Amino acid sequence: MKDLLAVVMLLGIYSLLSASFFVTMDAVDVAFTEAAVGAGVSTLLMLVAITMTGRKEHPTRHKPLLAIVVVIITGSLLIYGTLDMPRFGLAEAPIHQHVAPRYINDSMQEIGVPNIVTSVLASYRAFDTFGEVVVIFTAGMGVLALLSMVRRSEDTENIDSNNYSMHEQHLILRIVSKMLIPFILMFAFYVQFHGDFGPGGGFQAGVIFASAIFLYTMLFGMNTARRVINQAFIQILAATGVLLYGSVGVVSLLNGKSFFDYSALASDPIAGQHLGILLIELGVGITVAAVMIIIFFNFADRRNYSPNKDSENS
Amino acid sequence: MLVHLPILQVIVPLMAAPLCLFLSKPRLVWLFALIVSGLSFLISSLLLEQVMTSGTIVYELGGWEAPWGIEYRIDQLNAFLLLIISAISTVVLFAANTSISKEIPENKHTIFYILYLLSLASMLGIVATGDAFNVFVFLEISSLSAYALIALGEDRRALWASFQYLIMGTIGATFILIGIGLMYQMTGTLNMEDLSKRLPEVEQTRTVFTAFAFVIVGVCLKLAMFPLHLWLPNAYAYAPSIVTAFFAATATKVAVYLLIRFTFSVFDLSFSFTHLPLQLLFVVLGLVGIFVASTAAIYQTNIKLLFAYSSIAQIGYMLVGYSMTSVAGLTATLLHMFNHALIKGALFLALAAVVYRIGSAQLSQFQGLGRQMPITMAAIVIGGLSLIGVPLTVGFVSKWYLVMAVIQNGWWPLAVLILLGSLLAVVYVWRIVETAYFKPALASSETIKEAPLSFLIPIWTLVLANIYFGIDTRLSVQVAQAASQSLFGVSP
Amino acid sequence: MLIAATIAILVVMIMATIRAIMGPTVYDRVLAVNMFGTKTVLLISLLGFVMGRPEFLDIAIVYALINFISVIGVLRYSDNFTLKKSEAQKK
Amino acid sequence: MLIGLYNYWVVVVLMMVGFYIVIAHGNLIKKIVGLSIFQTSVFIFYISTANVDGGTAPILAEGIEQYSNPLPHVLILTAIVVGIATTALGLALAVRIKETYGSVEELEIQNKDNQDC
Amino acid sequence: MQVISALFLLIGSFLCLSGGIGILRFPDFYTRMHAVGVTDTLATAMILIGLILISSDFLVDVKLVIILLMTLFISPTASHALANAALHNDLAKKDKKSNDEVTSSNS
Repeated sequence: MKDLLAVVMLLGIYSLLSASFFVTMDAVDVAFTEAAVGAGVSTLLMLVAITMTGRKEHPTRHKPLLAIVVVIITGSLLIYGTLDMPRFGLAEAPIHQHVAPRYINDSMQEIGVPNIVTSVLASYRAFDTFGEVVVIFTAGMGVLALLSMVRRSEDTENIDSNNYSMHEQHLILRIVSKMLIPFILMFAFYVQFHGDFGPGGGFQAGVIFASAIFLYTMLFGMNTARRVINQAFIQILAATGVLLYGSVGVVSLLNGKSFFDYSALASDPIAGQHLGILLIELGVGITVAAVMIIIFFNFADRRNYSPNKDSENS
Repeated sequence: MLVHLPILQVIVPLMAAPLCLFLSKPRLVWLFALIVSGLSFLISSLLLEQVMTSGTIVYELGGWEAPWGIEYRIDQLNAFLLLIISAISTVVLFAANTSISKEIPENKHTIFYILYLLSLASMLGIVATGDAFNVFVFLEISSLSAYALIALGEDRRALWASFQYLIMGTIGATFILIGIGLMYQMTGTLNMEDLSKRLPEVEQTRTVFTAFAFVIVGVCLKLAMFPLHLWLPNAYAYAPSIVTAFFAATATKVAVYLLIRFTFSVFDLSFSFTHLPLQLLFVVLGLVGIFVASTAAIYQTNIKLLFAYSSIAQIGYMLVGYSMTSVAGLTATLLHMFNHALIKGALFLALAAVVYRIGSAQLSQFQGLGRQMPITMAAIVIGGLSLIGVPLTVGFVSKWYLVMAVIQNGWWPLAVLILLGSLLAVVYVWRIVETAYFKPALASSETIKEAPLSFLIPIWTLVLANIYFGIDTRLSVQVAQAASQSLFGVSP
Repeated sequence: MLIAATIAILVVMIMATIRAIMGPTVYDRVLAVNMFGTKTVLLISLLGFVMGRPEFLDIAIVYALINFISVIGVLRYSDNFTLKKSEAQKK
Repeated sequence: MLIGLYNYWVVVVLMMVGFYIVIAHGNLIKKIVGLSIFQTSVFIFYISTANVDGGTAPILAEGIEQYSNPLPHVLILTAIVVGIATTALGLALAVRIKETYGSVEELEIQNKDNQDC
Repeated sequence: MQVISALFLLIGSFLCLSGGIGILRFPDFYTRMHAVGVTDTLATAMILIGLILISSDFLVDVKLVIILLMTLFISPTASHALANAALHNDLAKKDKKSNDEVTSSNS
């Protein structure tokens, strides 16, 4: 496979397949995320990237021998490691006996949210999730550090003319998308607030929200999108999400409880848990949506920049 | 608030990072970052004091008790590391504003400080946490911010170095993830304390063996242990000078900490060292690392690359001490972590000052610098002497403890080899001294002035610390000894 | 019947994958991926019923959306690419 | 006994495919694709361990006794986010490398670096 | 109800399979496009209707209807966009052959 476009599309298929596998393995939340992230966002990002880096892989000669040896050693070590594992699906395995039973049996009394994944994610292991939000924030800042640039006016005109021809071809697409986008946004809000009861939550909602913006940007052009969403504002938004999440913890600190102890938020511990989970999911959603948009915008912007530079060089 | 110190340690820089976006001027952001870093230094010293007097501190996040929630567990080892990281960060940040004004475009300064604070917070987070998966999450924050920071370097090679680091680092992190997954599968828990209680039951299984191997290989990738070190030299050499100073002094220490934590606390000692030829492996790799990297350092023409290779050699010393599996050996390693942070912090900061003035770190450009920038060069010389291990510097203290530990184990030839390794350090340090002091100044360098005060203060803080802790070893040795004794379960 | 339908869809998914691997043009691949996506939506819906917990259809909705967006994405970016290439050839 | 483990073996093979692509291929985008496959396979491994015979999705409902283990799901949610973050940053780096070096092939980049020295 | 549902599912599966065979066996892009475009929408609709008939929960019905509507909108639009793009970039039969050779020699 030397055609990278094909490689990326097959990666998309792989992602969809693994997400279907997650559904059969009962991991609905994970399937949700993998579908939105793996098949959606990361495929899109790779597509944008290969328009800039070139679609063909050069047929350079590799020295695969070392690689094969390393891979075989690692692989056989892993196979060796599987030999003493508990059988697949065995209910007596330690993994199902030690920590998890409490989540399954008591989370309803302790947190009062039917979706156990949400209660573990947002309350028992809230700090991990905070780390996750910071990871995504870091990625956003990293992409900004690498790709952001001062926009010149000549570039802008260039983009406009480029987009004009794009729009002419896709009249039907634009109309259908115009109808779809409000629906997608609504769906994102549904996912955001329904996360307590079904699969979903802040992260998935953020990605879906961002993908609506992607769709808009792809069809109506960068400049129109920029008029709707201001770059500086979106950066502030990304920071706000992280801060919102963190400040929930700070509030519990100030109330004398330990960090992320939501029972400090309300007189009734269960109500406190509900409020805490709501707030932090909101923080996750805001940051994720904002960062995804930052990343996508910067990639798409860079695309209009690189050809100019190439022509200058050559 | 004293009860909440463990979490504040991490959360203060972590929350400060996004706050930076709200500040308008880069200068303000710098000031803010400096204050935050100073604050976390203050917290870490309070924590260390608390730990030394009253023993391990446990902090349950979210109010959920340990195996269900995430806990922070601060013992002497963590507290020591926290102190090193936050101290170096504060000192380095002091010079940051001046240094990056020449190396990074103005519009990216705010982002630089955000990434810097995130990097600081995540290193503190890796060290403070008592939960295996939390380690992975913070490891990734630290790696991602590191990739971005390195890629901010001026030279285009910074990008390539950063990409290589990204590939290696992600493979390492994924290996750790696999290892944690296997451990979790066999025990059902992610908490380190709980893991160490439950692992002995299943210790004989092949799965746990594999888990151990994956975690160790993953950590060693991060550690830049000898055969896996390829990403490090370029990453350090082409990153912005401030970033190099910060990472060289702290990043590999965090990885060494993880190695110690996993082999001593999570897996017990007998498992780590008796089931596997780990001891021999680390001694051999450590020694080979010392010699290969030191030799490579001698042939470098870029001083940043030279010291980057020397860092790999120093990791070799730490590994040798670590693999003695004795209180004395581990004390030597911990001491060396502390001392090496001081040495490399001082050296790379001094280099940053040179780069600030002459715009390059090539050896040929150093001609006559001994007269043009006497104070900075003096710092490099003292740092170099400390690297070699000359008495009255910290380098001597850690080498002394290391050699003593090796002799205590009865490995005489090894002690000789370690001293031989120091001779190689003499060679590469001498090359700098020779160029800077004994060669005529370049015609173009007539106008070069001494580095500004914002460099000299942090550089000399570290240099004086080098000398102070080289003479008065009570504090550092006491803490290191207490930490290693607690890891071996010996009551002091 | 549900299971029969599931199997049928799996078979079709394999066929689509083969087409996606074989190509030969970009558009064939996009077509195959698009088909694969719609079949995944169906598969998820069916699986919900097979496993007896059909309330997780949200995932299927997301799939449908993502599928649409990625097809648009491929067209938008591969289009642009081919345009540029043809311009280059003209020069 | 061994039959109960085939699931894991498939995952191991997938992981190794990804791992091989990462270390053997010279194209930077391919490397990132390989990383992505490698990580996704690790996710599959984690999720497989969470499965219980006769269990269903860990969302509480009446009349269901046996649930799958929710903890690996939570961990993998976090790991997926980490994965996309790494991918985004890696692609950004690849784009910059293309701009400055004019290539995304490992060998060509190394050649250019060697010429500089 | 069960029987009708089964019938719908059966028709849906059959259409799916024919579409699958179409995409695999037809000679060039436009014929493959035809095979998929025609069967995809109808097959999806059939299967979803079959599912609606056997579901008992109201919310599930609503979601299925949403999916159905979305497929009805999205699928033809995507096909249209795809065909349009292919046409726009001169993917005529004569080009196809040369393209074919280029990619197959590389892969």
